[in-house]
Amino acid sequence: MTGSFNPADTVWVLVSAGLVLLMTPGLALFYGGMVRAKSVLNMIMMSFFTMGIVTLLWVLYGYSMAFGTDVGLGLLGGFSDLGLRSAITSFVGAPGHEIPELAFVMFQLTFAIITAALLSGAIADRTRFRAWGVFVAIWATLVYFPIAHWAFAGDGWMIGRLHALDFAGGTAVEITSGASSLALALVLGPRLGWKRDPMRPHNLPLVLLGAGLLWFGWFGFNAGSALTATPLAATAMMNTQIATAMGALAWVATERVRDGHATTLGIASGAVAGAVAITPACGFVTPLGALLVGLVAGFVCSMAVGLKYRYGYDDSLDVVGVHMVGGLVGMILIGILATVLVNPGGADGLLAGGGLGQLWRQCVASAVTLAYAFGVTYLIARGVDRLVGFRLSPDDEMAGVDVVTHAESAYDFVGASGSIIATTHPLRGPIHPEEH
Amino acid sequence: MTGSFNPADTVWVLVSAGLVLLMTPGLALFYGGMVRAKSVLNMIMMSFFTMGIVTLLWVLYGYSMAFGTDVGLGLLGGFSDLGLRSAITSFVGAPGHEIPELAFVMFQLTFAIITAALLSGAIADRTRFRAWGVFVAIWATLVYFPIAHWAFAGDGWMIGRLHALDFAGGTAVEITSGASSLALALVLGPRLGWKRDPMRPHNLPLVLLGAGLLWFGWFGFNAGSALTATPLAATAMMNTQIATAMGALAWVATERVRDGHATTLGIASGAVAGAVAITPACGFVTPLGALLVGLVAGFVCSMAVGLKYRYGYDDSLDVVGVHMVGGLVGMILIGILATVLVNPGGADGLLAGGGLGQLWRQCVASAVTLAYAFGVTYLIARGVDRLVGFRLSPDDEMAGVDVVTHAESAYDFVGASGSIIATTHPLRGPIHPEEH
Amino acid sequence: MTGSFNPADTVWVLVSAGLVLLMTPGLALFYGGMVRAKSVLNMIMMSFFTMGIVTLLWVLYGYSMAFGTDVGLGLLGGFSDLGLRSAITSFVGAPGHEIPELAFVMFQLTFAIITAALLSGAIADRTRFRAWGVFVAIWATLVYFPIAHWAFAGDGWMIGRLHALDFAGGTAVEITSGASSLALALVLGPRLGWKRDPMRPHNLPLVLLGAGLLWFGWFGFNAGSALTATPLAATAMMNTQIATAMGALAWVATERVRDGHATTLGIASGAVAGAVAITPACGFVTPLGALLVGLVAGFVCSMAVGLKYRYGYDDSLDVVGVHMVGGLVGMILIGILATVLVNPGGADGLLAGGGLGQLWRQCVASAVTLAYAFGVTYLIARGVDRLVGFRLSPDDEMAGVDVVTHAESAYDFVGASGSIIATTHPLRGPIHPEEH
Amino acid sequence: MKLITAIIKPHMLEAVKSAVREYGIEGMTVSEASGYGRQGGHTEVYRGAEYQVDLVPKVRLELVVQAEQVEELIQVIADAARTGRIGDGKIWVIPVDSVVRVRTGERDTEAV
Amino acid sequence: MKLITAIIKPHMLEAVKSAVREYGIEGMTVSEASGYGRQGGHTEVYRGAEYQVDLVPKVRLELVVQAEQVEELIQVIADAARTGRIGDGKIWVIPVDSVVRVRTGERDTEAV
Amino acid sequence: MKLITAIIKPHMLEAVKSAVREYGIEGMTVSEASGYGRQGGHTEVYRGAEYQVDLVPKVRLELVVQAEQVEELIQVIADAARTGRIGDGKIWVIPVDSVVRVRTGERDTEAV
Ligand SMILES: Nc1ncnc2c1ncn2[C@@H]1O[C@H](COP(=O)(O)OP(=O)(O)O)[C@@H](O)[C@H]1O
Ligand SMILES: Nc1ncnc2c1ncn2[C@@H]1O[C@H](COP(=O)(O)OP(=O)(O)O)[C@@H](O)[C@H]1O
Ligand SMILES: Nc1ncnc2c1ncn2[C@@H]1O[C@H](COP(=O)(O)OP(=O)(O)O)[C@@H](O)[C@H]1O
Repeated sequence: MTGSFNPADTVWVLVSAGLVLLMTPGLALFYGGMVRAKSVLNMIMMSFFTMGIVTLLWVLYGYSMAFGTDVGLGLLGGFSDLGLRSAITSFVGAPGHEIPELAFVMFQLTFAIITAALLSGAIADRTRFRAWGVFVAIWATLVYFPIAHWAFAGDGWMIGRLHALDFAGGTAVEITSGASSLALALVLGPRLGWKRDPMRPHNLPLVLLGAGLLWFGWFGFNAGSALTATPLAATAMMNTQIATAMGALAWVATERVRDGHATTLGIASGAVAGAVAITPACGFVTPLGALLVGLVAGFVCSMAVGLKYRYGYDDSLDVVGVHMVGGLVGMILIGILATVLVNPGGADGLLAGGGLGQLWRQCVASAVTLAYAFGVTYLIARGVDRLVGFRLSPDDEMAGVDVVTHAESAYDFVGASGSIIATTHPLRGPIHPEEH
Repeated sequence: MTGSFNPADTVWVLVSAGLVLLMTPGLALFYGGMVRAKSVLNMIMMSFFTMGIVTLLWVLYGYSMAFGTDVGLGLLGGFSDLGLRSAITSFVGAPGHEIPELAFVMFQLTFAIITAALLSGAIADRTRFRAWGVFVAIWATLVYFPIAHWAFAGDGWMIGRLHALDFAGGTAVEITSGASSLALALVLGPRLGWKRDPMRPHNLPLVLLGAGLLWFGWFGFNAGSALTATPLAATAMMNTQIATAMGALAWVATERVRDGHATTLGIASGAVAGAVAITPACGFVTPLGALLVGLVAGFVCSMAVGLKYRYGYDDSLDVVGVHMVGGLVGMILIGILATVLVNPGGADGLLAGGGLGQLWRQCVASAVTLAYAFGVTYLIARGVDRLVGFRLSPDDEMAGVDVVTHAESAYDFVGASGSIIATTHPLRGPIHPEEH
Repeated sequence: MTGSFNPADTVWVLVSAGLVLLMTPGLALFYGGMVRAKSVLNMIMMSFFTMGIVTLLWVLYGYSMAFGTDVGLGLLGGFSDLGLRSAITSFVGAPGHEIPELAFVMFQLTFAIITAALLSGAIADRTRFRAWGVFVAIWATLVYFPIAHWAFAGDGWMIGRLHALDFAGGTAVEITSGASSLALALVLGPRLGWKRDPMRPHNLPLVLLGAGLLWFGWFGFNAGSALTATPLAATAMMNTQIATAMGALAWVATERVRDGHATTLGIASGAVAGAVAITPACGFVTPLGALLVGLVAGFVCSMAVGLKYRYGYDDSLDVVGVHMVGGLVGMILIGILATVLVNPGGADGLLAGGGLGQLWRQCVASAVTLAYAFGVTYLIARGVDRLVGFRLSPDDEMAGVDVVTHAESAYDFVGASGSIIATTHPLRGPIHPEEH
Repeated sequence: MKLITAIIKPHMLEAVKSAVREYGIEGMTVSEASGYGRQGGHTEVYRGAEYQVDLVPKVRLELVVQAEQVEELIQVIADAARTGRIGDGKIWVIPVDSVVRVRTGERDTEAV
Repeated sequence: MKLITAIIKPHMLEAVKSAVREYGIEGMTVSEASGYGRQGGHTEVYRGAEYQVDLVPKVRLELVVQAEQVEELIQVIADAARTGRIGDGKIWVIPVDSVVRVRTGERDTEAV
Repeated sequence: MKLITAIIKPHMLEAVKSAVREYGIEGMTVSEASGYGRQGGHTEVYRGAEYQVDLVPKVRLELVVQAEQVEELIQVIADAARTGRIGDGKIWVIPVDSVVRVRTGERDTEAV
């Protein structure tokens, strides 16, 4: 049990795992605040349920499928570590940077959870909860676990053979969730009254709270992906902060010009877009590179979220426009901005004189991920729809999934003294009442 | 000042202390969302006040009572470190894993705070705030500090003599808070209109936010209790995640079958139940063991919260059903599932061939804790009730403790444009307005 | 890249940076809950925008202005590290405690962000958002970056020449934000209807959530300022907890006596006041010293927030009363309570036999900071007001800045089943329905 | 037809609803209101600044009924809503020209 | 003048508003209400404890109009608000003595 | 007896309340409402999608008073609620058959 391991790296990975875990409740609130008050609980429930079911699958076979010994060609991990039996006493990591394997298992689990939870944003307000439960289990098994192997396992084809660069999951997390969401949105079809009825966020402070927790947790996501407490982790963290901030600025600047108003939903969305785009890139680009990544992501994503109106898919909370598009932005910009000055284990992109090679590898990795995730998710969603029925009945959708499915109301402010009309007038301030 | 200490372990304990401290505001929101809108502030106030008063007592004499040199028989720490004078420059921990004593003092303080704050859940809506203030100070002194000595100090009787296993406070935190809550609920009696009037949660997103913060903080609670950045910490963290997730799944599965609906309050409650049960066990069982602990806890606790209706005690927010019962589940399952493969400092339980010995020790430790906490709390509560009066007047209780006691209203949404009925219709989406 | 650095210290600083970053969303909610429902989004927006713009400036030139090689007399850092080019591969810190420079850049960035964001509290409800954007960029450049050099850079005059003690920013963060807020409040003038119309907090649970996040993040702020994972960090963390808790207790005790009610807004305010005051002192005083600092700060600040009514400046959310006054309390008490027993790099204050020397240095540092921040901010604010117009039109202010400027409503609870009047009656509890 | 409007204390709603149902009325409309009257409000304090809140939470009931039921219903409602304390509320009766059930278009007596 | 009060389903508000505007009425007052009637409520469950919520969300419209518009408007509103399901709501009409526009002090016909 | 209903701008409530109290009326019932009328609404934008919100926040006052007070009270309320801008609101008066004070059962003039 006291084999050779690096205690500082171990702390860093454990802390990072905690931070990433927190992102899913953060996402639940971020999403929950954006839907109407009659389905906020369902939105949160989809995330929390995902925390449960994906953990179960991960322990049983998911970790093994993603990180077990490769079955060949870098396509899938084998079933060598079912039930995490051997992980208790072993270590993983580069020489001198070994950490307890369970720390790595835990860290990677939190990625699996949030990737799956992200999908719920595409299908707000109209999903039968039991269908979500079945879907997410199959989806994690057939879509996420394999792609995680490609992108995160040393012997996965994307990293080990293609030599694409993806520091923290631009493919496995962002493009995967975005492309899968597109498939889901297409299978489920738009919400009743979409484009006609008001569907504005019911609780924006909740959205901003969620965004704050996501921002915080993303440091674990990105800098934790260094898996070591080294300058690389510091660079990844700094770059994450920069791109997130720039995404926020670029989004609100865009909407200030385009719509005439800088919005809080916009600044939150832009922050997420920036963080998404820097996810694959944070360990390969300079701070000024990260600045550019964030700016591009904020602008491009703020435009991309309008595509759904044009093409008629109701990706309700813009998983496609933010995560798929943002992930693509980041993956591609690596091919342009990466430099080995930042990370000797990386590569030089176009601007650093590395030619088009890395850019090509980035595109291949992105395209394969996108195609696989979209295709398989589409088939799974169709299957689940046929077997279980993916959509609520129109009546239930109108009444609201919270009450119908979960038998709960999110809020009950009635009768509290603050909910009445109250003309109040200050009587006195402290200390010097006579001054009033 | 630069004595011999392990810096990685120090970081881990400091971070963990921060995480556990965050649990109490998390608990405040978790509890606050569950009560009616007219008493949410009082609920939150009880937690925050506890953060204040327990910190004061801890500095003055609490740490000394819990971790000062044993006065004999492992019953209580002495008054050797009043005011934390000597802790500034000393170190504690196993050889090679020493940490600054103040890191340990801080870490343990956060346990004292949350244990005391947990009790407020039993007495929602009806408690005189001044009585809570007096009660919690006496309770920490007479109930928590001694039991913390038994369970957490190396020379406490439970660990040092009985050799019961309790990794992170199944006895001192969970059973203690649950049993004390039962006593409190009995002394105060049920809320006016209990079982008759609607008492549904007024803000479930707040509850789920609280649950998310608790989940996050629990990693510090459990994995931090390793006090070292070792594989044991990783195991404890992984097990915490697994059991929490399984508790969540088991609870909603139970209510889906029993009540016909999976609820967000249920999934939050199940997560807490799973985390409670794994608290004592996380450093002694395998991941598959943790899976079982979580499932059992989720199921048993989801049934146990109904007992109050049967036996007529208004444990308003189910501290008994979740913490006492969950703590017992965890303590007992250690006796069955523990294995020295996970922790050489632990023991083998029944299934690992260790016989009934450990199970017996677990039961003794649990029973003594339960009896002591219940009995002494009952006496303190009776005393406080007699001296200060524990309950609000019926009129004040009806009007709502927030306004009456704290002279505040939790919410004032009146007049905000979002609080009006607003039929809105989308004019145009971004980029392609004409498409609408 | 793998130069000599201390991995544990690196982890600690990275984690601390994450914690401090989280404080700004926490502040956004803390502030947002305190204003009326019609301007909560604007309040949050000011903080999030600050996260964006200050990050940008920091990368471009801010870090260099604060921590670049001193241009002379300790007044300002030079422009030696624009764009963070050299920081990627270098290390900073005492021998044996080097950390990657980007970790330090990141850590210090989070201080710059929150200090700027704090100012928004003084000008709630009435500020043109574009003016805030312009103002905060100029303010960071002319006020914060220089003062950060004075107080945090080894060659800054305050630390390097005057030898004032300020562990984590009592001058650069607290007094600076407070004094600047006073200037801002004077330039903008009071809200329409101030002292006449009701301006009570619209969402106190949000305020308390924000306070909880601030409390949590403050550990990174203060203990992280040790920049090493040493006993000094542990002491700083313990002292932060103690003073925060004591501030909370002292504030509610004061208002219980003065106003007759202990309030949740009071306990949150007191916690912040205590944390503010211990910020400069946490690495120099004993736990009992911290206890005193917290008590004094809680009492003094709870009185100081009434001064605005007397002198007629509408410092809406009491940045002056809490941060300026609290910062002064902490700075001055260092001169009285500091002891080299806690920190050999510190000094002995009055009570430790150090005479009046240190007290004098504390007063000089505080006074210069206060005067510079107030004066320069006043000029900037006047300039921005003239060029851009700092205040909303009266009509816009009445209608609410959220809708007018950001084209958003914070909440829309209408039509959710929980927002209706609902008499509910329990049908049955679980397990034993017949018991009801 | 007549419209009975009753302003009552929120926590008496359940009792009044039961009483009305028992009397044989199967429909009514309920809404939130705030009352200003003899019953005082309360004081709130935020960072030492005191506010006087002089409105108190009330519930408004509206029942369209036949004219001959009015007197009895007033009694039923008043009895159920009474606590004997100041602020129990008011009931007033207004003449109604006609009532329509939206679903069917039925009028007056058939409509309620 | 007459006061038309209509209790309708919340999601029919947009349709009714359009219909009324088309008819030529340019003003009305809208508020939230809860309805009790034939249309049932729903059940909620919290930690196994079931609650019956027997009020359903409604919207109340108030329109002060000229007496001769009443019959047509009832038709317009009822048609727009009808889904054919139980709970579509009620419309009732009350005589109004006089109406004033606050801004100008105009009365009755000029006031609406 | 008469029922005066006034729809006013929310921030004029305090002024109207004072004026009414000064006139000698000691009770009224207040509720939230949304107004649709000449006064426009506002636009909101969420991720580039614009919404037109065409209702504006209003407050509804209800006062049951003696018939002879009506004209004066209309004046008092209108004067206090007037800003001179579009959207100041309406006041209408409805005949009331009878009023009851729940607490005592008193009727009509004694009830208010
Ligand atoms: N003249 C009035 N017109 C309309 N509503 C009134 C009037 N007077 C009182 N009310 C309503 O009745 C409620 C109870 O009145 P109040 O004077 O407090 O007590 P009580 O009716 O018991 O004497 C008030 O809160 C208000 O909602
Ligand atoms: N007697 C009544 N007085 C006032 N409002 C009523 C009355 N009866 C019904 N309502 C209102 O009309 C709504 C619809 O009535 P309901 O009986 O559910 O359906 P329907 O009118 O289609 O038969 C109710 O929710 C309630 O708001
Ligand atoms: N016909 C009506 N019936 C009922 N309420 C009305 C009517 N017309 C207007 N209102 C109410 O009066 C308010 C003010 O009316 P509006 O036309 O905007 O301004 P003004 O009365 O100053 O001309 C509206 O918001 C609405 O609440």
